[in-house]
Amino acid sequence: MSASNTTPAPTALPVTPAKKFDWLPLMPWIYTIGLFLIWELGVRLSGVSHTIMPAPSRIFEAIIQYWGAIQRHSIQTLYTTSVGFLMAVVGGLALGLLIGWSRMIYAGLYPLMVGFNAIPKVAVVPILVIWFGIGTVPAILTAFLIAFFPIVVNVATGLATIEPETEDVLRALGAKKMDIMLKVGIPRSMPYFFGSLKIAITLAFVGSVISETVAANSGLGYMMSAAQSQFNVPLVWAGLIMLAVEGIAMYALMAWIEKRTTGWAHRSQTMAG
Amino acid sequence: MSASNTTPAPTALPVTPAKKFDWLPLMPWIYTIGLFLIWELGVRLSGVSHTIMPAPSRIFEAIIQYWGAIQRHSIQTLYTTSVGFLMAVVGGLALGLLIGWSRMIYAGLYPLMVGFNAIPKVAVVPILVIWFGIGTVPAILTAFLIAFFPIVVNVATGLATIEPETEDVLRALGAKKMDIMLKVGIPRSMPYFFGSLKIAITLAFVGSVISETVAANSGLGYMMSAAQSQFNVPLVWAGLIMLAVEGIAMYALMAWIEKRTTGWAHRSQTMAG
Amino acid sequence: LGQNTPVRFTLDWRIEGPAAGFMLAQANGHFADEGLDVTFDVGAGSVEVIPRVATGTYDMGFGDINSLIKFLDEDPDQPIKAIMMIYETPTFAVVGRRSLGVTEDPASLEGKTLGAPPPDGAFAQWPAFVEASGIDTSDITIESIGFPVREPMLAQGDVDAVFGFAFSVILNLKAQGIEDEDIVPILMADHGLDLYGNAIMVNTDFAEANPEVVKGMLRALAKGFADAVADPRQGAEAVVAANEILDVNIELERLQMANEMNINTAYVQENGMGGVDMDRLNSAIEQLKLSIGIQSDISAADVFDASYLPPMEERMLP
Amino acid sequence: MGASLVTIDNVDMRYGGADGTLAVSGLNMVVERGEFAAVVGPSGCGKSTLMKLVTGLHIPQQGLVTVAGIHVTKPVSIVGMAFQNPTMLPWRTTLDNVLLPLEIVERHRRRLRKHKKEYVEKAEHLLETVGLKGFGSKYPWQLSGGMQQRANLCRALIHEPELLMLDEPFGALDAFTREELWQVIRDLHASQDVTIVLVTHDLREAVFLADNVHVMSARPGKILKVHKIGFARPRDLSVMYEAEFNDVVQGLRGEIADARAVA
Amino acid sequence: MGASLVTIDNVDMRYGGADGTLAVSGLNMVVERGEFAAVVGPSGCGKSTLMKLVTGLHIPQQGLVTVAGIHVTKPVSIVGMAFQNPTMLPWRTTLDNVLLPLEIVERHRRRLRKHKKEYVEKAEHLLETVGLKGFGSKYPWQLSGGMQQRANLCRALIHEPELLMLDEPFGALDAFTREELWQVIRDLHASQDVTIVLVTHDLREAVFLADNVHVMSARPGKILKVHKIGFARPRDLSVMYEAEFNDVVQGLRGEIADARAVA
Ligand SMILES: Nc1ncnc2c1ncn2[C@@H]1O[C@H](COP(=O)(O)OP(=O)(O)OP(=O)(O)O)[C@@H](O)[C@H]1O
Ligand SMILES: Nc1ncnc2c1ncn2[C@@H]1O[C@H](COP(=O)(O)OP(=O)(O)OP(=O)(O)O)[C@@H](O)[C@H]1O
Ligand SMILES: [Mg+2]
Ligand SMILES: [Mg+2]
Repeated sequence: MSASNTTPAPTALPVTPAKKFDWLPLMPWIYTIGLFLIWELGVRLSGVSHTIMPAPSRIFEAIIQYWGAIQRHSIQTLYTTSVGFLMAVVGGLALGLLIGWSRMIYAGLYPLMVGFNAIPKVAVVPILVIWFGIGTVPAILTAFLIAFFPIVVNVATGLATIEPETEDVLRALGAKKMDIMLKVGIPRSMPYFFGSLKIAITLAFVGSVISETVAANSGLGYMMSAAQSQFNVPLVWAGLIMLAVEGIAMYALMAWIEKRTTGWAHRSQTMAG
Repeated sequence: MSASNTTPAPTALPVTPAKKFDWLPLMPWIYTIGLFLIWELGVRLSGVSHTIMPAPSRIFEAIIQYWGAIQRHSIQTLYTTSVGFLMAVVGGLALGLLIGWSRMIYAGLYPLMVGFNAIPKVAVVPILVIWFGIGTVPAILTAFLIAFFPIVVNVATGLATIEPETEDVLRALGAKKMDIMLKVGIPRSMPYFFGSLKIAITLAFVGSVISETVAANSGLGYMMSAAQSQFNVPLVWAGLIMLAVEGIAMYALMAWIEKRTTGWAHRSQTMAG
Repeated sequence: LGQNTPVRFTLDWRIEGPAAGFMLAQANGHFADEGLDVTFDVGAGSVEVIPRVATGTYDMGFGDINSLIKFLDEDPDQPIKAIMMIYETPTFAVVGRRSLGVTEDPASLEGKTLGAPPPDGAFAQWPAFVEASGIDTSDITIESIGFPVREPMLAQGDVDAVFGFAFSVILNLKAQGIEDEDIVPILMADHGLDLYGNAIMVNTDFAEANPEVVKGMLRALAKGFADAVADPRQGAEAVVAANEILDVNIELERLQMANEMNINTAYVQENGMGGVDMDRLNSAIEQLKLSIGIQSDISAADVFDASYLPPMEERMLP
Repeated sequence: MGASLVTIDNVDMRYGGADGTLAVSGLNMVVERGEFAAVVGPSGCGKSTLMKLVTGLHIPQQGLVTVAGIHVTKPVSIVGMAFQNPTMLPWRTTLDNVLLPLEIVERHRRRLRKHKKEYVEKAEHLLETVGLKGFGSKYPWQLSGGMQQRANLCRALIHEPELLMLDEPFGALDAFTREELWQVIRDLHASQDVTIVLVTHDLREAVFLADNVHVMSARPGKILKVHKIGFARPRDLSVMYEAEFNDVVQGLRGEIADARAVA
Repeated sequence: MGASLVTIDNVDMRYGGADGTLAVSGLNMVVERGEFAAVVGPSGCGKSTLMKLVTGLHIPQQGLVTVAGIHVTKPVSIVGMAFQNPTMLPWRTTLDNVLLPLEIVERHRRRLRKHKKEYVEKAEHLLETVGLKGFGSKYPWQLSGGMQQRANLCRALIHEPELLMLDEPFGALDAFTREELWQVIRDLHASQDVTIVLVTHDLREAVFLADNVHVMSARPGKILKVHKIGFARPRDLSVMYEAEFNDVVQGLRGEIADARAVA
């Protein structure tokens, strides 16, 4: 009896589903436009004053009208945020590894950091101003101070949840703790790390904007608070929209790096499918 | 040749290391006291005025002096924060699962959420106040709005990094996507979820304090901004310390729940050891 | 030009109409004439200025003298003093809406809900104002509301009146679409509260080391403020040049109001800008004991130092 | 077609895009309802791939897989599968892992809440059968490799599936435990109306248990030959000491040697 | 003590605190330098535990383990271990997984940067030996179960350890691949000065390869008996067809049957 001795099966249709149009890359636009439409309609129908909540059309007018200033301030904020964020990445990774390294440091330092992070950073900015004057430095530092914590937490969680089986592979080779950290700890916690970057980048923007509100001659925070004190609410919202756009751009960058770096972890078909 | 036929090994010392004193539970105190000592010394030696940066001793004086008010405001903040945080946990988990559920929702909603979270919540508080009046409601909502995003990100990351091998166990049973979510997705992403709670709780405090600063008649945010305008800097710092203490208390609660719930994931011996 | 002495100066707020004097001193070259190279940094309120100057982060600044009194009362050793008065009368006010039952009479506030930003300078004077005007506070409700929602909440009618500087609240209310006739400012100065407002402050360590620089600064500033009084439109334009999102006409209005109410007052017309009447300052300190709880026996001389002021004729406003 | 439960018709399966690994190619296979089929072949030839194709975990790029007459385009729900790696869920105890299919499979999940105790008893009985009595409350990572594999087997059996797919379920077990489990599976097949596909490297296991032994070629895998095993059922372990048994095993050995050489 | 490389003296090992599972109890074992020792025993008896005790991954609560005369209190660095589950790091390609020990072991890591190419060639050669030619660039999760196990073996060999601990390294392989790898290991043992401890369920494998076969009791495991295997080296696969070989295997079988019964 050979394998060819099969009863003829239903005609062997090649399974090539008609190539469907790929909506996926369009989704961000669809959602965004949808949001703006609902917003516009909501404002128009409810008749809310533009000094409280301007309609998107009104905001875009403001963007066009003040484009020169908006551009300059946006670039300043993007700059301070990026620098602060990079510092947070380096510092957060280092601190996360340190906390993952030793239970003693974990037990001692973690609560302190939680305590520090429960404090609104806006209370810290005046102190930074006294030390560094106003402008770029406190903005960068505030972005850093606010953004490093999620990275620390996620890297430390990633390290704490390593499967002992994986660790044992290295331990059996007589690896030092440092080796285990480098060869298993860091790669294994990368998915956590990248998750945290998405949180950290948004917080970094919040940090630099807060600092600019209190202490800067430029940046979106400065622009918005200046506009706010003029009750130029459409311009305030234009600043918020610019912030959102910059945040999304940085997120896209993170997502791209994540995809290239931790593809091994993102193999699930069902989830996000 | 039997197994008992062994050459006598070096005397079989039972490996019972002298029971060392367990420093671990003391570490948080040691670090905290250390920090306060350095702070106190730093302030005394540098001669910074207490109106700029008070020494801890001065802050504790203020805590004792104003204990009645501090207690009342602390409880108010703890209340708004806890409610907002609970809402964030529920909402964040739900939204994280939703984003993990469908690639279309992921692609559309994620960028919007990132954009929204790059906006400082302090810009949103006035709108909340206009809608809901001053006091408890905007504080709760601000805490919620600021705290839900880390939970969403981490839950979604946890879902996206599920090992397909684990998923297949359920898929092979003909499980619906919902089943996979419930039986694999949620438990698997619990370590991520708990990591995010530590971030979220600190942010929730920040959120309610910010809102109280803008519009409330009680709460630590109100107390601190009132004290600030009186140059009662030690009282401002007393408020900050109370915030930190409340943050740490909530963190301890989270850590306790985490330990009980995700013990299976925290089996690593090397890390945090 | 490179030899000019650098001076770090912190403003009380962002660059808006009332800051025209500073901008014009810069734009019209008065600083350069004194051999000074001044950098202006914006501030986060007239209170925040004080620690910035006291710590030496900034050499000089523009802040609220009442807060300075409180600050020095807390810690008299701080190296900071006021050296030139700019807002001779502060426009601390309670601004209400006629349609909500508020009139020019402070007694009309009884039974009303007032919105107060805790860090607001006008709100800080409330106890002294109550004392001076003799109103009954027993059924007045005070709601703590931040600056961003102060005018919107008044416009919405969530509160009946708010605390603040008269000209900024009035302009902001207009921006919210409230009619001129509906806006009722109750100026505290009109009802027995006799205080000074914002002044130029200096870090005394810096002043002792560079007395000539400080004197030069004050000379240049006196010219700048005179320019702003003489040609408000030029002042408003200088402000808009520094802060391009502003509207010239609004800033002009703002500047004119500030000139009229704060800077170019009757007393100043007579005695020139910048100086203070030490007796009046001492009586202001007495009032402050009530309102913001001054405890020590601090006196005007501990707060204000007139020795850097140029002679009176150089301080006369047109 | 009649009673054939599983048909694989000229299937190609390639992993990871157009230039990925071609795992199986031109694969044909038929398993009748009630049959016990064994699949043997060299390591990496596509046996596990075949199993996943039948359960619908993978959908082939070419060709047709049907189970119970239905074209497989998504996971089918009538199977119980024991994966090659015992992928137990680490957050569940062994008992809860074994109970998992009952929470999923429609027929049982409705009854589960009410008849919980009954089901737990059944699971515990099953664990006892494979020698894991008392280990139900342990977590899977507290079990040895062989114990995990046995728990994995229990999980495949608990919901009494119509089609049982076993991917090297006894690889990590010692000879005696293995023989005991052979008998368990044999009795299961005899007493219930179940169709079984077993992947194994142990030719004696294949011959002892199966009605048909399918021999696969090296990668890309296809079925080279199907051996009908004629020994009368019920078979006793002693059948393995018969000369004929050894002849069949030796015959298969030779064929696999050829299969490897061909590739 | 002389030349004994590994000694286990009256060791008790209990997992998870005072009321956890007692895995081994009263365990004694000696492995001479250069010896090839096999360990057989029922599933769950403590074989993997024994392996981890020797490498220092677990420290016993009672008794003494020494390797190369040194009391084991932390992982020892002279061993190469092939774990029962091929725990490949999923973020590394198979080749990089195999190269991992070279990045850790002192002796090699210093040379690695400079002699990278040489080492990669060696790893690729090793992969080819086990039939994984061309799979170096694949990720471990792109390999079949048996292929992962072979890569796992390569990783244990690459740094030429003095002591090689193999925990069921051939369980997921077909008979032919397995026999090929037996020969690879046999030749390795013959040509190099290496001591090997092999855990296996395949008695023929144990007898073919080992100098001594240690038979373990059911849990809590201890060594019941040590069989000296006298077949002259080098042994050819044909030795397995000798009657004497089968006698030894049958003898062992009987003993394990007893061991299981005793427990
Ligand atoms: N991490 C662990 N935690 C708790 N118990 C464990 C752990 N690892 C093993 N055990 C227990 O120790 C005993 C011996 O396990 P071990 O893995 O040594 O067995 P084994 O002889 O290798 O079995 P197999 O042949 O099935 O691999 C088992 O009863 C098991 O349940
Ligand atoms: N997820 C995957 N991605 C890419 N290639 C894969 C994947 N799974 C399997 N393969 C490849 O498909 C081929 C067949 O794999 P499969 O697991 O079916 O083999 P197998 O016959 O089960 O082998 P074994 O006996 O070793 O388990 C192998 O060459 C393997 O490299
Ligand atoms: Mg397989
Ligand atoms: Mg084992």
